[in-house]
Formats: sequence, C-alpha cells, structure tokens
Amino acid sequence: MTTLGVFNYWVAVVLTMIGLYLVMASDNLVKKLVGLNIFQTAVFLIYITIGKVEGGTAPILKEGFDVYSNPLPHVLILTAIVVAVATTSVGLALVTRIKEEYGSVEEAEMRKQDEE
Amino acid sequence: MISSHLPALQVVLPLISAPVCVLIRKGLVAWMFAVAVSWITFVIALALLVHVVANGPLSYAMGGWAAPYGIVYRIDLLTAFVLIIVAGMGALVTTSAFRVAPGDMSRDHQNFFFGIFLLVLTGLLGITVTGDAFNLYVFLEISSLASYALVALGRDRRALMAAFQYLIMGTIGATFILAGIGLLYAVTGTLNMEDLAQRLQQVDDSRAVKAAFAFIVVGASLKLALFPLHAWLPNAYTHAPALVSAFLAATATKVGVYVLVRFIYTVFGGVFSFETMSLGPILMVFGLCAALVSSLVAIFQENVKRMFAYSSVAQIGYMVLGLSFASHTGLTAAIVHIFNHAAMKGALFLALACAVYRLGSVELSELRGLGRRMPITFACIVIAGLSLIGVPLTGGFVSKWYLVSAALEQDLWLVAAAVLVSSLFAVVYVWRVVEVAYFQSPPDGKGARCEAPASLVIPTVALAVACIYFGIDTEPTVGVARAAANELLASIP
Amino acid sequence: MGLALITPLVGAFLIWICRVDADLRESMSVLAAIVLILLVCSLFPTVASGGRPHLQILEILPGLSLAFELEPLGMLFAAVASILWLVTTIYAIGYMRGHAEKNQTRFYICFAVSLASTIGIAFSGNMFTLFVFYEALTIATYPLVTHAGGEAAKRAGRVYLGILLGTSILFQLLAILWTWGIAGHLDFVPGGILRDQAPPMVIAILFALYVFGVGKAALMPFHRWLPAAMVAPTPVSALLHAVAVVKAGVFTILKISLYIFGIDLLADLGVSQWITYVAAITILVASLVAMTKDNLKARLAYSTISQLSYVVLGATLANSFAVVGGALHVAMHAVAKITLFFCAGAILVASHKTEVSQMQGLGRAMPFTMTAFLIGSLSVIGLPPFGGIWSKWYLALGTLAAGERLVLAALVISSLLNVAYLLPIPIRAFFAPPPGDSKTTEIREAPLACMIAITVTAFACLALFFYPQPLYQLLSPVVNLDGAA
Amino acid sequence: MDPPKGKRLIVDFAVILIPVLLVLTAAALIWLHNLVAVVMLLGFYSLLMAGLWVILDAVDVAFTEAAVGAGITTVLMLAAVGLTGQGERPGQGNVLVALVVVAVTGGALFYALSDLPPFGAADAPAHTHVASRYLGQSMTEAGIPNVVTAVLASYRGYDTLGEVTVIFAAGISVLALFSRRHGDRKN
Amino acid sequence: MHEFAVLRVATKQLLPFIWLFALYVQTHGDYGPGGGFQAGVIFASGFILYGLVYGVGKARRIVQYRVLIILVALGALIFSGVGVWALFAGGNFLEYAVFADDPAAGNHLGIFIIELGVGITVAAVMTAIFFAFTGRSH
Repeated sequence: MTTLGVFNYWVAVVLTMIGLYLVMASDNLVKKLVGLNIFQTAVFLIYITIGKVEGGTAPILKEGFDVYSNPLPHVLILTAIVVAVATTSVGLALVTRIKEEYGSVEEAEMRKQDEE
Repeated sequence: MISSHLPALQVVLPLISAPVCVLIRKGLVAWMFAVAVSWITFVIALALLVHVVANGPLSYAMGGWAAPYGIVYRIDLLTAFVLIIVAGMGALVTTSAFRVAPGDMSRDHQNFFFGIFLLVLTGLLGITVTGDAFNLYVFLEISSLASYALVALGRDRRALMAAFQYLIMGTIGATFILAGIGLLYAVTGTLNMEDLAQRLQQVDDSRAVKAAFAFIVVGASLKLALFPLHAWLPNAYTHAPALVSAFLAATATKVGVYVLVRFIYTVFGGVFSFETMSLGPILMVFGLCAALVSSLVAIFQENVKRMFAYSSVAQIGYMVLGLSFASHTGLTAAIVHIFNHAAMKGALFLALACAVYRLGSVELSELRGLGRRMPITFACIVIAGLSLIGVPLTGGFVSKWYLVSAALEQDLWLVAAAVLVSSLFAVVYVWRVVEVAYFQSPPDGKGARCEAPASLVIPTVALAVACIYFGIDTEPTVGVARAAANELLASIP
Repeated sequence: MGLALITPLVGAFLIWICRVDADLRESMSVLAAIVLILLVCSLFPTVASGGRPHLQILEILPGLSLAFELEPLGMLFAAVASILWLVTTIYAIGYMRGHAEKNQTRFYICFAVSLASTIGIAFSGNMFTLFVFYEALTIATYPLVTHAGGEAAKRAGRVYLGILLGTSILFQLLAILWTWGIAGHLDFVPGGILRDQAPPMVIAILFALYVFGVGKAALMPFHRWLPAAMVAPTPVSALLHAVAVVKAGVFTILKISLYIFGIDLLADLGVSQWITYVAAITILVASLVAMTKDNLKARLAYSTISQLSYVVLGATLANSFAVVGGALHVAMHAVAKITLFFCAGAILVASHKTEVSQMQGLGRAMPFTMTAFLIGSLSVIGLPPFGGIWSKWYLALGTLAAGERLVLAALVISSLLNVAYLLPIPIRAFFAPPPGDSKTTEIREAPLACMIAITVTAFACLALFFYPQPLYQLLSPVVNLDGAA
Repeated sequence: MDPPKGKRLIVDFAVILIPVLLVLTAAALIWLHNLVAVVMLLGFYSLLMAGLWVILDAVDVAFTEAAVGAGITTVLMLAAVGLTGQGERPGQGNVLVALVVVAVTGGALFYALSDLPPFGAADAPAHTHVASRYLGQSMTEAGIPNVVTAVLASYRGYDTLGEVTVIFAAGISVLALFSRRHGDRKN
Repeated sequence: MHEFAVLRVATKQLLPFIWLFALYVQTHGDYGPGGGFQAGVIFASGFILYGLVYGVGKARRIVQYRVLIILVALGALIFSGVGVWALFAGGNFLEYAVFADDPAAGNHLGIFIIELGVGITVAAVMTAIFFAFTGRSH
C-alpha cells in the first residue's frame, strides 16, 4: 500500500495541474467549471489520502476492529464536496444566463461583443 | 445569559435571519427585517469590542466542544475591530437598500436580495470571528457564493461575466487555502488556529509547511485582490449593483486582509513568515505595484465605479505594504487603513449608488453638473475623495501617516516616496470626478436638484462624516489598531 | 486668538445665510474683515512685548496636534493678510459688480475660507498645523481660481492643484514625516528642533524637500501654477496670489528655516547654499520672462515669482539681516503688488483691456489708477520714498554678511529688470498718444469701491517707507538683531 | 482480520488501475471538445474518484461523491449544456500563462507532498492528535458508531451548519439569478 | 418522452424505493455510511428522475415553487433552531448534550434533528435547482 500512498499524491498533483489547466486555458465557460471540479477533487484526494491509516478500515466503530482510518479528513471533505457542488450550480446558472444574454459561452466571443 | 453567547450570536443571528428573510414575501417587510437584524448585529459587534477592550480576548466553544476538538470562536482586538467594520457597513448598506435603485436591480425578489445579502454578512462575520482554519474556509465560501450572486444581479449583462470571473478566481483562491489547510493538518493533526500555531513551531522547517504557507498566502491574495491577482475586482465592482459594490468594497477585501494577517501572525507566526519565508520583500513589491499601477490605471477610467474599483486595488496595496514592514507601525497602518478605507470607499460607492439612483449610470459624462443637481452626494464624494488622497484631518491621512512613518522607520524612503506618488495619482483621479461634477453643466433638461431618497443619502453622509471624524479623533481607531498590533506581535515568541 | 481663527469662518457662514441679498452679503464680508483686523491688532501689543499666546485644540496622534502659537513672523503675516482682506473686499465689491461675475456668493465664501486658512497658517504652532492649513488654503482657493468655469480656467485649475498639492504631498509631507521620525514632534521652537539629531546629509535633503515642497513659494521649477492662476478674477489674483497664497509659501519657508532648522544650523552646515542660487536664478529668470509678457497680469505674476524668491533668499542666506529683510519683504511686496493688481483689475473693469500694448495713453483716461500703478512699481523696484527699499536693503546686507557677492549682483540686476518691465507701463500710459479708436475716450475710472482700495494701498506703500519701525521692532526678537543693528 | 486473498488481489489491482484511469480521464478532457462527452466523462471521473475513496476507507465521502459528483453535478451540467450548446471552440484560451501557473502550482504541491509523513503511518500527527479522541470517545460522548457522522454533526456540527448555509445560499442564488427572463436587461 | 412507456412504468415503480432508500440513508447515517446530505440528494434524484421521464412541467405541478422555497428555508431553520434551542436549554450554541440527562442521548437526539434539517434543505435545493435549469429552455 505504500506505493499507493506516493502514487496517490502524484495522481493528486497531476489532477490538480490538469484541473487548473482546464480552468485557465479553456475558453468555454462550461469547460472551465469542469476544470474547477477536477481541481477541487484533486485537493480532496490529498485530504483523503492523508486520512488513510495502514491496515485500517472505514471509521464506523464495530466490534473486532481496532484500527480505523482518520475520520476527520472525511468530514472536512464531505463539507467541501457540498461546497463544490454549490459553486458548480451557481456557476452553471451564471453560464446559462450568460448564454441567454450573449448567445455564446465562449469567453473570446463575449469579449468581442462587449467591446463593440 | 445572552451576553455570554454574544460571539455565537454575532454570526448566528444573520445566519438564521437569511432563511427567514427568504420566507417573507413582501419586499418592504423583508427590508425592515433585514435592517433590524443588521443593526442588532452591529450592536453585538460593539458589545464585543467593549468586552474585549475591557477583559481581553474571548473564546466561545461551539457545541460545547473545547478546542482543539470542536470549533472555537476566538475574539481578540483585531477580530472585534474588523467585526465592527463589517457589521457597521452591513447595517448602513441594508438601511440604504430601502428602495433598491430603479434599473439597478429587479424589484421583485427583494426578499431574495436581502437573504443573500445577509448571507454575505454572515460569511464575512464568520470568517472574522472563527478560530478554526477549516471553519474559516466554510464561511469564506458562504460569503463568496453569496457575493457572486449579488454581483450577478447588476443591471448590465456584463455583470454576469464579471460574476463568473469572480467565481472562478474566488474558487481557485479558496481551493488554494483549502489545500494549504490540508497540508497543515497533515503535519500537525489539528485545525484550531492556536493549536496550529503551537504545533507548527516544532515542524516549521518542513517543506509541507512552507508550501502550505505559500498556498494560503496566494489564496488569500486572490481573495483580497492583491496585485497582480486582482483581475476580477474591477469588473465585479463596476457591474455589480452600486449598493453591493459599496458593501463588498468596504468589507470583503478587508476581511481578506484580515485572513492574511491571521495566518501570517497568529498561525504561522511573524518569525516564520518574515524570516524563514521572507514574506516582507514579496509583499512590499506587490503592495507597491498595486498602489502605483492601479492608481495610474484608475486615472484613465471613464466609468467612475471602475475608477474607484481600481483605487480599491491600490488601497489594498497600502494595507499589504503596511504588513510587509513586519513592524508595529506598519501593522498599525494596515489595521487603521482597513477601517479608514472601509469608511471612505463605503461613502464613495454609496454616493455613486445615489447617483445611479437618479442618473441611471455613473459614466463620467453622466456626472456632469452633479455638484448642482445632487449637492449632498457630491459633497460626500469630495470628502471621501479627500480622505482617499490623504488630506490632513481625514481618516486617510492618519493611515497614510503611519504607513509612511513605517517606511521611514526602516529608512525605506523610496518606498515612502512611492506611497506619496500614488496619492498624487489619487489626486488626479479624484479631481477628474470633481471637475466634471462641479464645472460641466448638466445634460440638457436635467439641471434640477434631485437628491436620492433620505434612506440612501443618510448612510452616505454618515460614512462621509466618519471619514472626517476619525481623521480628527484618532483615538478610537488608532488606539485599537495599536493595541491589536501589540497583541499580534506579542504572539511571536 | 481662537476668535481670530473662527471669525472668517463665521463670516463665510453669514455670507451663506445672506446669500439672497447682495448688499447684506457683502456687508457681512466687510464686517468679518473688520472684526478680524480688530482681533489681530488686539494681539499685537502682546506679541510685540514678547508674549506668545498659545492654543492647543486637539492631539491627533502623539506629537501631532493642532496647536497655535503666535510669534512675530506670524503676527506680521496675519496683520498684513487681514488688513489687505478688508481692502480687497471693498475692492472686490466694486470689481465683481462692475464685471457682473456670476456665483458671487461662492466667491465670497471661498474668499473667507481662504482667509481663515491663511490666518491658520500665520498662527500655527507646529509644522503639522501649518501643513493642514496650507492644504486647506490650496483647496479653498481652487474654486476661486476656476471661478470663470471655462476650459482655460479648468486647465489652470488643474495646473494649480497639481503643482501645489503635488509638491506638498510628495516633498513637504515626506519631509514632515521624516522630521517627526527624527525629532518626535513638530513644534516650532526658536533655534530649531533638528540640531544634533541627524547627520548633515539628512538635514540637507530635508531642507531641499521642504523648500521645494512649499510649492506656494513658487521657486523654480515649481512656479508654473502662479501664472496659471491668473485666470481668476482680479481680486483673487490680488489678495491670494500677491498676498495670501504666495506669502503663505514664503512664510512657511521662513518658519521652517527659523523654527525647524534654525538659521544657525543652516549657516553652520551650509546646506542651504545651493538653494540660495536656485532662488537667485529664479529671481533673474522670472524677471526676464516678465519682460516678454504682454498680458499685464501675466507680467505681474512673473514679477511676483521673482519677488518671492527674495524672501526665500532671506531664509536660505541664513543670517539675521537676510531674515529680517525677507520678513519685511513679505509686507512690503504684499502692499506694493496688491496695488499693482488692483490697478490691473481697475483697468480691466473700466476699459476691458488686458494687454500691456493696448494701454498706451490710458493715463489720460485713468490718471488716478495709473499714478497708483506708478507708486506700486516704484515700491517693487525698491526706490525711495516707498517701502520696498527697506526689505531690499536688509537683503543686500544679508548677502554681504553671507559673502555671496554673486547673489548681491543678482539682486541689483533684478532691480534694474524691474525698472525695465514695470515702468514702461505707466510711462507709456501717460506719455504715448492713445490709439486712434474712439473707444478710449469713453473710458472712465473704475467704480468707487475699487478706487478707495487702490488709494489705501498706494498710501500704504508710502507710509511704510516712513514708518517701518514698528515692523522692524516686531521682527527683531526673532533673530536677536537688536545688537547687530 | 486480513481480507481473503482474492479480495486483496482485486483491491491491489484496483489500487493501480483507478488512479491511472483517473489521470487518463482527466487528461482526455483537455482534448475533448464535445461538451456532452466532456460532462459524461466528468461523471465517470467522479465515479472513479468515489471508488478510490472507498479503497481509502472514506465510505461516506465516496457515497456523497457518487451521489453528487456522478449524479447531481452531471445532471445539472447536462441541463446547462443543453441550454448553452455542445460545441466548444478549441484552443482560444491563454495557454502559455496557464502552463506557467500550472507548473508552479504543481511544483509547489509536489514539493510539499513529498515531505508529508509516510502514507498510512498510524503515528502520523494527523492521526494521533485530535482524531484519536474522536475515534476513542465518540461512542461515549455522542453515542453513535459512525464516527464520521459524530464528528460531522456534533464535534464539528457548526461546520455542517455552514455547509447547509452554503447549499441554501446556492439554492436561492440560482433562483434569484433565474428570476429574470431572457432579454430582461439591456446593454 | 411519451413513447417510452416502459420507462414511465418503471419509473413509477422505482420511485417509492428511491424515496424509501433515501429515508433509510437519512435515518441510518448514525450507524453506517450516509446521512442527511446523501439522503437529501437521493430524495431529490427521485424528483429529478420523475421530471426527466414525465416532463418537468408535470413534476413542477406536484412540487410547487413556493413549497420548495419554504422547504429550502425550513431545513436551514431546523438546523439553526436546534442550535438556539441548546442556548435556551443552558448550553452553548449547538451543544446537544444539554437536551438530555445523558450527554450521549442528547447528542443522539440533536444529531437526528439536524440531519433531518440537512436532508430537507439539500433535497429542496437540489430539486429547485434542477427545476430552475430545466424550466429555462422552454
């Protein structure tokens, strides 16, 4: 499992980079939000990986188990996921309104329109 | 019984009121309710300040779980000081929202507006008052999410784009902070700020801590719109409804600065921040750039809201510059400026709200003859503008005085000169507005006197008066700021 | 003393109250001026006998308070300003009515507020208070400068505000902060507060910052605002830009030299020497520029720039004679220059002429005005029997005491240049034949109110020649001159 | 209590496979320009992530991620894409700046993560300080065996109140944004 | 969607189970994975499914806009109401321990109620947002 640990962190780093890249390099607003989602989940992955204890199980107390993974990061990330979906839905609502006003969801296109 | 629960009520009151407000169907009732709530919130903030000044820092364990196991509210002088600013601005702005400017925002769903507004207030108060790093993130998101919506309510369709941009940048910033907090948790096992501070001392040469520091500082800088991460701010403030700009300009970025201060001094400690990470020069460079470049950019704006938005970026540069000196004077300057800038920007944007109410737009050309048409509004703009420039006997002078003193203390007199140069830029842009409003004759047929309704004008005047009052009687602001700076610096072992 | 500060403000308020009735409004203005003179004069005996009335209003930050303390220089300045305010008010009534200016209420209010600021400068007991009123004066005079409201006025207003606020914020405020950092307070103390507190290099930089920071002294290269401000109505040019504003500038420099640095310190370190040369150059260059100006007010403005540097010289030469000369020049030049401006205004009102070249033969139509102009010119040049001679005399002594022969030469040359650009005006007015057009014959003297004012100041020029003693005695304790004279 | 061998093999296999798939899925998004496909892929990504979290013992989180990430988010995104159009115009953004920012952020994160306490170490500070009390005492203090719920609702119940407030904020924000019909505002 | 009769029938059969499952997750969060948030999402997905299959217009008629808004606010109020109740019961904000003599029992009660609040708000918000989006196109 140790390889998984290091591996997980690498994955988180790569996902962070991909997510951030999508946010910044995409011109399409929906895709920006997709990137934002990936960026956020990558950070969540870090938390969850931190919370893992070797040989532990899910932190639901049961007879016969005495090693549990850390519940705190799970709690935090539960909250963070909710925050993420809230952000996404507001973002999508904005995108929809933007489409209605501009007729487009491409950033360059809108900038062009506003400059006219 | 109530008095011992004030720290919780400070945040919980607006938090509970937001859903209630949404349930109220009549806009007028919703307004009255929001006004009552925000003023009670302000009174609570005052009571907290009085308490903290008299008895020292205050803690409150949420759910009765003591730190570090539960979430703890902790109020020291700086907290109480920022609470006053946020709650005070909240009270003034809700009051002035009696009739939301026609055309500025849709009139139906006023209850939603007030609900969302109270949520921003809740979030900002929660960020300020909490002593728990993750709880800070949660309330940061409450305030941010609600602010995105408020910005998007602006009349112009560009408000939507501005809000979206704000959402993207704000979320990236918050996620950076989240990542930083995660790293801190990994090496310390705690989320409580004081506990973090203690435990970090044993691991502060760890690379994870250094990276966490970088993430949190960058994240906070995004939130407080530190140059060059400020791109979202001018758009958001320009296109948001004027009242919203007033509230956000006066509070949101200030709370961002507060978060930065909290982390730099309380969590990481001044020694780590300024010696190990040599944060000082970095902040100084960016703060100076912000002050100079944004002031310069502000000069060339034709939309007055955008002009003052850029000026906000510049003023935030001052605060960050104050922090960068890592000295008592510098910190005092930053804290005092948090207050004074809130007063002057609040007054300016509220005055613009008055103008929008009557004129529908705040393009510079629309403000022609404002001096005659809306003399009170215009007087407020002049007073707040003078404070922005830093003319003596205004609040802005006091903060600038401390800022330049802090620079001179360390023989950085080029920095001092740069600060003064940027105030010269402020002279130029403020005077552009004054000139147009004062000398050019009003557009045809619009010469009559037409002040905005009293509910809008009175808060504006109150803030303008505050700009002057706290420039003359500096004891309330400077006294608290100095004591708060003492407290923060004392936490350095 | 507090009353003296408040009087003009109360006056401004009363003017606002009486804004509907022009007569009442203007009599309020006159009344305020008279009360102010009485108040200022009532302080005179105290100060002359060595008293130093003190008044602290509030402390903004530690070592940073609004406080007033009256000493001889301030007394002199306040007296000159308040007396000339009365005269100017009378003059303004005639001028503004004769010229049918609009927004007269605003004009009188700003005028009164400017005066309040000027008195504040004169009375200020520390550098901070002085700075506050210095800025207040700039801002209060801005609406006066841009009174006409046209494009040219706006541009002029921009230059005015830009240079005055710019220099004061950038240099003066920096210097003040620095001084505060070094000395811990900003009080005006005879002998200065900086001795042994900082290395000479710092003192030198500070002094330069102060001198250039006081943009109102119009030391080159920060003189551009003064000609620009000439777009203002003539009473404004007369009182503010020959007396209140510019004299506030040089007064500030005198105060700083005497009470922040102390002339002994300046003399010992020699830090002010190069500024002496800047001042000398300003004197000469401004005089030369004045010769090229055809617009009468512009010519007078450059003349003012030149004359202001006399006072700066007085401060930077850093010896007793020079300081007394400089201080005297504040009064002497004020009276003479205001006479000239009054005449320029009278000419404008009566004949609508602004250019020197148009004024040939005007002496026949307006003999009285032109005679007064001649008197003013002679006083500025420094010829007996007019007051101007005394200040120049002491300044000359000062240059000798400091061993600056080059500067002495500059003074002499400048006086010759004065002759060259001022005297031709009355001479041509009297002796050149009027241009052929018939209009000239219709020109009469300006309104009575104007004439009264002109007469008073012209006589003052004369009186100051015969009775400079009270001024001299008032000033001598400042520099312990009793022995030397 | 070691799990049976067969299950372990599957877990070991999944442990390698899921992260690889995650990266591949995410990377594919960069080059995919049909937004419907992008959204579907994002849903798949969320499912994968949920799987990974099950492996990491975060069952509650995995459950939520599956319901929210793969479920609600996908539905909302599809609805939005339905309203805004499927096509994306590729390659218009500011790629260079993005690459620099991405590289710096990734570098910083890598720099930090490679210095964290060893993965899964039971004596890491993250597990020994606050968390140990939750695991040890929640049964007596909060009376429920699911420690995640205990912490979520009680020890850090205030965070959850914040979370509900966030959802509430999102809800009324969306409704407020949509309160206006198309074309209500002018330029 | 009228052609897909199978889908419609299946959905109708499925819905009770979805909501039942939601209830299970809601109440069972103390013992296994799940809780108010997950339950709320599942509950909302029932409506979403209904809306997708039968058309949003019909779904909206079943759940009125106004009712949704009341529910959105209600959930949040239940949660914070529990906190305030704790204040009146003599504890700190959200201190469930004061609800019963035994702190664990008090906590159990408090957690149950607040999870209910979470569930209500989440379900209502998710449904409302879905309706908002789908109500947009036509």
